[in-house]
Amino acid sequence: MKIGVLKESILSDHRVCINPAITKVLISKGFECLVEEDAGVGSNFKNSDYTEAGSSVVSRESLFENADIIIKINPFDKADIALFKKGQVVISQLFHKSNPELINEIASRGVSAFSMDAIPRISRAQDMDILSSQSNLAGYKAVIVGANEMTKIFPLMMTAAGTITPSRILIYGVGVAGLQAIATARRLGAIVEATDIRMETKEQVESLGAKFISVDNTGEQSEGGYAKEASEDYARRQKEAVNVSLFKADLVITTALIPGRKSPVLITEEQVNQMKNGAVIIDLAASHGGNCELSKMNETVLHRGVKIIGTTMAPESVSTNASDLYAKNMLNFINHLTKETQFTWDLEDQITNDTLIIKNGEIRKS
Amino acid sequence: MKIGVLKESILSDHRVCINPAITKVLISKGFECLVEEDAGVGSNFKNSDYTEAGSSVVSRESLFENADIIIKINPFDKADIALFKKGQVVISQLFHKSNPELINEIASRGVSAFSMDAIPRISRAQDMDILSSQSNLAGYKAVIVGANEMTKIFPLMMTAAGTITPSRILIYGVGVAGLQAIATARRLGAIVEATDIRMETKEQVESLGAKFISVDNTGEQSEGGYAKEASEDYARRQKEAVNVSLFKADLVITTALIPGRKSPVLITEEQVNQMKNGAVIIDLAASHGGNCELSKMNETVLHRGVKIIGTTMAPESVSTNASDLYAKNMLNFINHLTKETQFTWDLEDQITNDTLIIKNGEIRKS
Amino acid sequence: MQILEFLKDNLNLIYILTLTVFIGVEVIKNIPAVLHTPLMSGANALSGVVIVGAIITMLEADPTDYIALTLGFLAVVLGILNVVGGFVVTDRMLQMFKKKKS
Amino acid sequence: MQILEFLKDNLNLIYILTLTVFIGVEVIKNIPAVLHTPLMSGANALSGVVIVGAIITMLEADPTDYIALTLGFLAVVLGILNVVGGFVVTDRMLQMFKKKKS
Amino acid sequence: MMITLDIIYLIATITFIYGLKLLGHPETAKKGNLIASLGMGLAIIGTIFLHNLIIPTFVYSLIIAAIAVGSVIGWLMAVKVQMTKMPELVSLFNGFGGASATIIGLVEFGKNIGNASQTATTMAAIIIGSLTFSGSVVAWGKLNGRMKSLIRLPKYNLINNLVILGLIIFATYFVMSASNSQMLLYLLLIGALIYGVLFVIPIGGADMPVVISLLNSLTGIAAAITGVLYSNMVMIVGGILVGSAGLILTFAMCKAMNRSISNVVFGAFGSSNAAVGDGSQSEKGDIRSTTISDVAILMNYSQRVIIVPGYGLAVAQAQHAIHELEQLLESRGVQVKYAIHPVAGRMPGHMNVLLAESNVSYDKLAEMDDVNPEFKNTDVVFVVGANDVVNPAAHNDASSPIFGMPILEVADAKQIIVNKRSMNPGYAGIENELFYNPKTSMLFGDAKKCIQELINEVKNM
Amino acid sequence: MMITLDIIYLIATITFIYGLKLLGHPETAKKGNLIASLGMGLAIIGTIFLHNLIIPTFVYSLIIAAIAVGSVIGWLMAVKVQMTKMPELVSLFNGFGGASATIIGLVEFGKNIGNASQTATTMAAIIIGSLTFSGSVVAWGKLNGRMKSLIRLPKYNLINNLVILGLIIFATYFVMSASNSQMLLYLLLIGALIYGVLFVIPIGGADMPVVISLLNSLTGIAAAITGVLYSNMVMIVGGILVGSAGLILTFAMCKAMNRSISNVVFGAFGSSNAAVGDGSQSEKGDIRSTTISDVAILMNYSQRVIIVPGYGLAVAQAQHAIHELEQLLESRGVQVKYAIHPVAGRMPGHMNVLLAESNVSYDKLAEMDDVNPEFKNTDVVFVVGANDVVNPAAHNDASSPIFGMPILEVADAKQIIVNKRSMNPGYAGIENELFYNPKTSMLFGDAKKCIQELINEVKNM
Ligand SMILES: NC(=O)c1ccc[n+]([C@@H]2O[C@H](COP(=O)([O-])OP(=O)(O)OC[C@H]3O[C@@H](n4cnc5c(N)ncnc54)[C@H](OP(=O)(O)O)[C@@H]3O)[C@@H](O)[C@H]2O)c1
Ligand SMILES: NC(=O)c1ccc[n+]([C@@H]2O[C@H](COP(=O)([O-])OP(=O)(O)OC[C@H]3O[C@@H](n4cnc5c(N)ncnc54)[C@H](OP(=O)(O)O)[C@@H]3O)[C@@H](O)[C@H]2O)c1
Ligand SMILES: NC(=O)c1ccc[n+]([C@@H]2O[C@H](COP(=O)([O-])OP(=O)(O)OC[C@H]3O[C@@H](n4cnc5c(N)ncnc54)[C@H](O)[C@@H]3O)[C@@H](O)[C@H]2O)c1
Ligand SMILES: NC(=O)c1ccc[n+]([C@@H]2O[C@H](COP(=O)([O-])OP(=O)(O)OC[C@H]3O[C@@H](n4cnc5c(N)ncnc54)[C@H](O)[C@@H]3O)[C@@H](O)[C@H]2O)c1
Repeated sequence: MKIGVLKESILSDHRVCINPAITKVLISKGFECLVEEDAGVGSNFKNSDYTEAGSSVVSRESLFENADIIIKINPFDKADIALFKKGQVVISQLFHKSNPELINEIASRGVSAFSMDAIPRISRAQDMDILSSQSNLAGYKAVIVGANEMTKIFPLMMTAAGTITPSRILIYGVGVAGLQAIATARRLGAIVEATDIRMETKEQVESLGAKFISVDNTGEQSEGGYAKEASEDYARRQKEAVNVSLFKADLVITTALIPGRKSPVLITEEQVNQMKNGAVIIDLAASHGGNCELSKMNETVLHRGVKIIGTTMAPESVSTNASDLYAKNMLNFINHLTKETQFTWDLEDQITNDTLIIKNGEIRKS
Repeated sequence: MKIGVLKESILSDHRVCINPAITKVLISKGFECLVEEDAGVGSNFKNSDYTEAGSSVVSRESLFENADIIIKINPFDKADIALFKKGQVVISQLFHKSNPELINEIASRGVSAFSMDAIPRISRAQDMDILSSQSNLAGYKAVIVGANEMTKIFPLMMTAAGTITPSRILIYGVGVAGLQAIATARRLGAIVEATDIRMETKEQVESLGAKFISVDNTGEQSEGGYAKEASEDYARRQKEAVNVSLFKADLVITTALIPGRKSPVLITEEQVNQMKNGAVIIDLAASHGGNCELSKMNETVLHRGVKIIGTTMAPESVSTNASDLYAKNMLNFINHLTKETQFTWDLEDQITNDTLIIKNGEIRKS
Repeated sequence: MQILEFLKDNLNLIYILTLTVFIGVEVIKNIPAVLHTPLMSGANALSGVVIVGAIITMLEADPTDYIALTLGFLAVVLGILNVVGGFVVTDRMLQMFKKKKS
Repeated sequence: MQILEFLKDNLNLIYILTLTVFIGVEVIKNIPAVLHTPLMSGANALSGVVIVGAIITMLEADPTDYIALTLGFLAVVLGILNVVGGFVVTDRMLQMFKKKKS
Repeated sequence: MMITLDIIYLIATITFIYGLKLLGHPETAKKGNLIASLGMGLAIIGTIFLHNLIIPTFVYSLIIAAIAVGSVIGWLMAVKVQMTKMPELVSLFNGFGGASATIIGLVEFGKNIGNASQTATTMAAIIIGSLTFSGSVVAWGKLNGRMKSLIRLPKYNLINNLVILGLIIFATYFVMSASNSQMLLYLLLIGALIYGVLFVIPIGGADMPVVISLLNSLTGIAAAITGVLYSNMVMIVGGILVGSAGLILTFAMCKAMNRSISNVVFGAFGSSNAAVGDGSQSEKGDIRSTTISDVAILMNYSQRVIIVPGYGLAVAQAQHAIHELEQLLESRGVQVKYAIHPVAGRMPGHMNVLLAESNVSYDKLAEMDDVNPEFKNTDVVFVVGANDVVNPAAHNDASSPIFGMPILEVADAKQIIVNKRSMNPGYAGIENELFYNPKTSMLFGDAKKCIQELINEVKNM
Repeated sequence: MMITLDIIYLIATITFIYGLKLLGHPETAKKGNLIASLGMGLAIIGTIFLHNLIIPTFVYSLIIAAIAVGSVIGWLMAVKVQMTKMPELVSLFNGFGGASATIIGLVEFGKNIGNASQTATTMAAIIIGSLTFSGSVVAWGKLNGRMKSLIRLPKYNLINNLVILGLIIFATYFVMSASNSQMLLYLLLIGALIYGVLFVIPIGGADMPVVISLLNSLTGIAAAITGVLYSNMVMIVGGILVGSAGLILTFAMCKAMNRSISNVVFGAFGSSNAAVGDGSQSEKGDIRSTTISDVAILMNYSQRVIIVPGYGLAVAQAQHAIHELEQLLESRGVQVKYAIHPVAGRMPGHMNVLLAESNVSYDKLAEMDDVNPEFKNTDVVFVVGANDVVNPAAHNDASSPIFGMPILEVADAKQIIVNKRSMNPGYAGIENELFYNPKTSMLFGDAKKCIQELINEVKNM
């Protein structure tokens, strides 16, 4: 079986879905690896690193021509799909629930498609869970970006030239990204507060030494560890509880997502108006509509002295590590799907079943 | 006495030499404050903040017309000097030793000029010491910038998708900036090593939990806490001792300065060639010629996969805090020079004597 | 009254008892739990001090009183069993507190 | 030999002495240094137990032996001084270990 | 030369006291045992040779023979016994001591008829000695499984109290009547033997150590009483010493087992296991809970310790404490490392962040795959606030939500200590069989508190 | 009813032992003192009223009068004395006890002529009692300054040893000769008195507490000897108890003062100050060095403690330890905060970085200007590894390199504890007068080690 590693086509995404070290593992298992030219450059992997690991570095055309399995991080774009050949297996994030068109197009090419974002959050799938591995880095990087954008430093410092008060950081949504953001901001010495609709996160926040802002959440539910959409009443209570902190915050990081839905609006324009001059908001939910009303994906909006940065670019920019982890997830996933380089198509298995969106051109999930 | 607060003319410098809080103190002491329009914007101080504190926000022309004392952070530029009036007192960093032309020009305007960078490093002057207060922030910010530029994260993380090894940071020169850089990088979880020509810094480095790379420095001397120029022999020994770490480093921060001299070249092109693909060098000595042969002031040079960032912009970008500290230093300095708003011209005093470069058009130091 | 008399006659003994109880208590309290068993075992060996009485019984027995001698013999055997066995077992238990060499 | 005789006659006493010394040692060792002075003071008060002897001297003195009575009187006064003064001073020293209220 | 013997007895007494004292510290315990045994040897030899009676050689031979026989047998038994069977052997030896006291009492009885106080003393020696004997034998039988662990007559408490009351009344009457009836004497003996049996049979196997300690204390008292018979100081002081020390030890053992003292005194032993754990014990096996000092000694005398941190360590914010413990153990020559499971905690790298905060060296953190083969050479694994990541259900139980997740194979280690607050499950919400593993002991309590106490305990060693 | 008295004595003896035991812990010390005093009261009352002699009323009245007079005087003296003068008062009281024993010996002497062992006992009481008396009075005089602190005859050691030897030989001869000479008796008395004086005068004031403790131990022995005279158990046991406890205490005090025991035994006291500090002491005043347990008790019983961290804390990497200490003290109800000097350490914010690492709450960090007025309400300032930032030379000494630098005004606090490794200067390279301040005590040692030991000590209280 030949695995084709595509270069990401989104310019701001510097990752690559397989790193040289993992190609080596795959090759030792009997796969062949075809890597698109310069696929690893953004992650500081040279073409020579791949060839030294035993892969062939090939042109895009030759890759689509020869590969049995084609892999990528971001959803395939039109140009990719056009080159698919019947019978190929393609793997990437497909976001099938919100992208029916894309799914139809891929299906029409007669390929089988697995979606990495559909991997269920069960214990044995933890090592394939790209959401966790990438969100984690996003949490870290969001803090670094915030620290870089701010005109203040994080820690308290009592110096001969006066005392610098510590920055106050507020984090909305304490999933994987939120937790890592808390940990990183705490390390740098900021005063960190966080809030989440799921009350079980209180203990987790405190286990990282930060303060949890409790919002009475009677009536709200969660589902398999994920939050469901919050009621309007909850949103109002949340604002009341959090505003004091929000208006004092120097940096706000929002990570609140609801799987398969538009992300909830947690910070309205009216709230932004009352924030500190010079405050920064990093909205990691921007790609799903944003947790801040004013945020725009991949843009920095300046509103009345507040900088609002809409991004998911966080993990993409720590591309070396992000690619390493993604590659390991991908390896584990491929290992799970195959036996001696052949796909097993074991649809009894929850992971296979959940992720196999298209089988030989037939759409299984939508 | 009217103090005129100029806006910095260098675009990348977002600081201002007096913040609203300090103008308030000055006013309570009997001074009047004239602040140039939008002087504080880069540090997130609004004009209204100044007026609320009791200052007048005025145009540039009116400032030069009315102020008795004119203050600024960076050396006055030609446009400023042209507007000086005889008898005014002007205060900024003048770097008189390396800028004889500038001094002549200023002197020709018949003003008195104090230079902030000439404040002696004695205990009672610590609260006016802008070098310390700004270098400190530079050390912090250099790490943040480095973390932002890198494609790796700092800390060790053992995750389901594999282990991320910690980044290795190497710091040249352990003055104020170097120490704060060590502290900040350590907080973020990196493995930090540092070296300095002054052996007493070993204990200081270790007091921050980092590793000191000792270079046999027999024959080298320091002078009043500052390093003197190193011999060629030392440079060779230093390379030998440090290269192992340099070639493994993910981030290198150089801060080695010798007062009044071109900064020593510590990293040659040949050494850069052997560094890791994706490594980042932040050269805080760039404005004095740079510790890395390849660095260019205010530019990012990409050399064989290594990013070399030449900058002093570090403190300027955490402008709120930098301005706060600078303002406090300035306040303490003005307090020291004056009694009931009048200059005392006490030339017996070491601080006054060292900093008064021009008295009524007469050059005292060069 | 008899008891009071007895007390009076044995005043020294009573002081000795009191002081010994104090020492016993003072010496044992605050010992770590892992030592409970070895200590119990050591104390057990010490309670074999009854052997001294057994020997005296034999020494004082009429050499022709075979019953007394037999009983005394038995008492000595049992007593010394308690003593020797007790100390040796204790010693073995305490092996585990030897610092292992790597 | 006389000494051995003496020992034999006073065997109980010797046991009592031995045991008491053990207790004295056991009770005092490992006390914090700040308690040294109060403890010294407390022990000093206890050494005033000699008062008991002084009282006995007076009780046993011939009521007409004025010298003995006078000496006894002095001994009692000195002894009780030691006792009362000792305990009260100790108590005052120990005031400083009362937890201050805020 | 009786005075020499007195001096010898004095010395022996001192060795007893000093030896017992040394026995109370792990470092000096062996020495204490040795010193006490030397004192004992001195007392025995002195007793045999230093007296002013005229003794026929054959009596001497008999005595020496008795001592030789007993010593050899005792030594052999003690040396041959397996480590795990030691407590029952101690019980047996203790019984022998009691029997010895009984026999002495029987022999002396005849000599003292008419002297009320002597008779009373003899009687006390017989009663206490024989009940100790029978009780100890029963305890021994229970521990080595020769006897069913728990036999309870209806109203056994009441019966027992009546029996002992009867015995005392009977003995008092005996003394008062100044009788010399051998028959009555043997009746008393039999009564005491029966009481000893009745006293021990209702008590569960787990409580046996407490019972043995109590019986041991009684043997000491029996020895002291016998000593009074001969005005023999070493017996009196030695016996009382064992009596008081044994009683305090009994209380200490109760406390360590979380049993109240009244439980013991009023015969309400036997309510078998400590009140920890939920109802499912019977299926899964027993939970062994352990104490701070046990864990401290275990760790201090280990060569290799691996710490497995989990989410609970973060909740307890015990990162600084665990680092201190690690350093302390290292300073004692113990090799310590941390085994980091990839999903320990609640976010990727949670343990790394946590331990970095307290400056744990990166070199001490081992990844799961590297450390798993090392467990089998590990003396102690200390699992702190971790649960799912060491749950063997991930291998064994296909129906469990964590099935298929790789885990840290701590069960390979020689001993496992698990510190958590309760038997509550972790994130996955499932039970953990590891806790029922015979090699596992549970240290219940908040991680920070427990670790800090551990540090203190280790420091005092 | 003498038996009742015996029981009372037994009870009193027990209260002595138990009281002394309780005196060994800060929490129970007061109670221990009370219990022992109750026992003593009981013994005194019992002695007066429970005997079978026929005593004329006027003797009773005399006894009661003596007790009343002595009690009132003793009580007044004890209540009136200033805190700082207590040790000398203790010495005086102790001397009275010795005098009392001497007098008893003198009175008893006449009654026992011819009985060698009684005479020997009496003699011992007189010698020990009187040397204790004279020695204690000298110690008292020295401590309250009535006597020059240090008087040394040439070869005083030799002379002293000769005198005591002479006394012993003289006393032995006396006993052997069965003489009844009052003159010789008074000669002995005077000799012993002189020896007491000779023994104490060469010893320096700083060592007086050790001497008092030693003399105290001797008074106990004198009491015990007197007890032997009357076969009085409470005196014997009580006296020996004080004798042995006092001796151990003497050793403990030597150890706490870093003096070897042989120093004490062989009369080589007096080499005045401990060997800490450089030559400049005489000019600057004395350095008082203190111990871990003193500091622990001081802090534990304070209300407000301020910690002043400096560069040394960073060098020692003691940030985790200091945080633990802070939390521990807070848990004991002590208010703790940190005073952060703006240039403490070697970089701006050094202390902030350091303390943040161990998670010290930001609320606990006080800036210099805010905290300076608070020092005067502070019980203890704990200066850890800081030097220049608390150096009053910044105010006082215009020639010093730090002149004009603002400092933390720790000298306003009630007590100052400075922890550093030596008398070495800090960054500025200058001496620090604060260390010679009478309110300052130095705790020498590595900060981490010291703080960890402090934590242990506080925990045990
Ligand atoms: N790492 C990740 O990215 C991630 C993310 C989400 C979920 N998870 C899941 O989280 C679990 C992690 O496993 P784990 O073993 O670390 O944790 P765990 O299975 O959740 O167990 C933690 C244990 O710590 C104990 N505990 C809590 N507070 C304590 C305290 N103060 N002192 C002492 N013990 C305390 C609890 O027992 P008591 O209540 O009895 O004390 C609990 O059983 C896995 O199931 C993993 O799949 C991991
Ligand atoms: N903050 C800044 O930006 C900065 C920068 C440069 C210079 N400075 C200067 O540095 C000084 C700072 O004052 P400071 O009071 O913090 O420090 P310091 O005056 O340098 O005193 C530190 C003291 O800590 C003790 N010490 C060192 N290691 C120790 C250990 N392991 N355990 C216990 N004690 C230890 C040393 O005494 P022993 O050797 O006797 O133990 C030393 O006297 C000021 O003079 C300041 O002007 C500050
Ligand atoms: N057991 C496993 O295998 C495993 C693996 C990884 C993650 N997880 C768990 O899954 C959960 C989800 O993690 P994630 O990072 O994917 O979450 P996510 O990205 O889906 O959401 C981020 C956070 O936003 C919160 N949120 C949603 N709506 C909100 C609102 N209106 N207000 C405030 N907060 C809101 C959510 O509760 C969630 O905590 C976490 O608890 C994580 O620990 C489990
Ligand atoms: N007491 C005070 O008032 C006070 C105040 C501030 C700073 N200081 C001290 O002043 C000293 C200088 O601090 P700074 O930040 O201004 O230093 P700097 O900016 O002048 O130099 C930075 C560092 O580079 C080092 N360096 C120079 N040449 C080198 C070479 N060839 N190789 C390696 N390292 C080299 C220097 O030793 C110095 O440590 C520090 O020790 C600082 O603690 C004292």
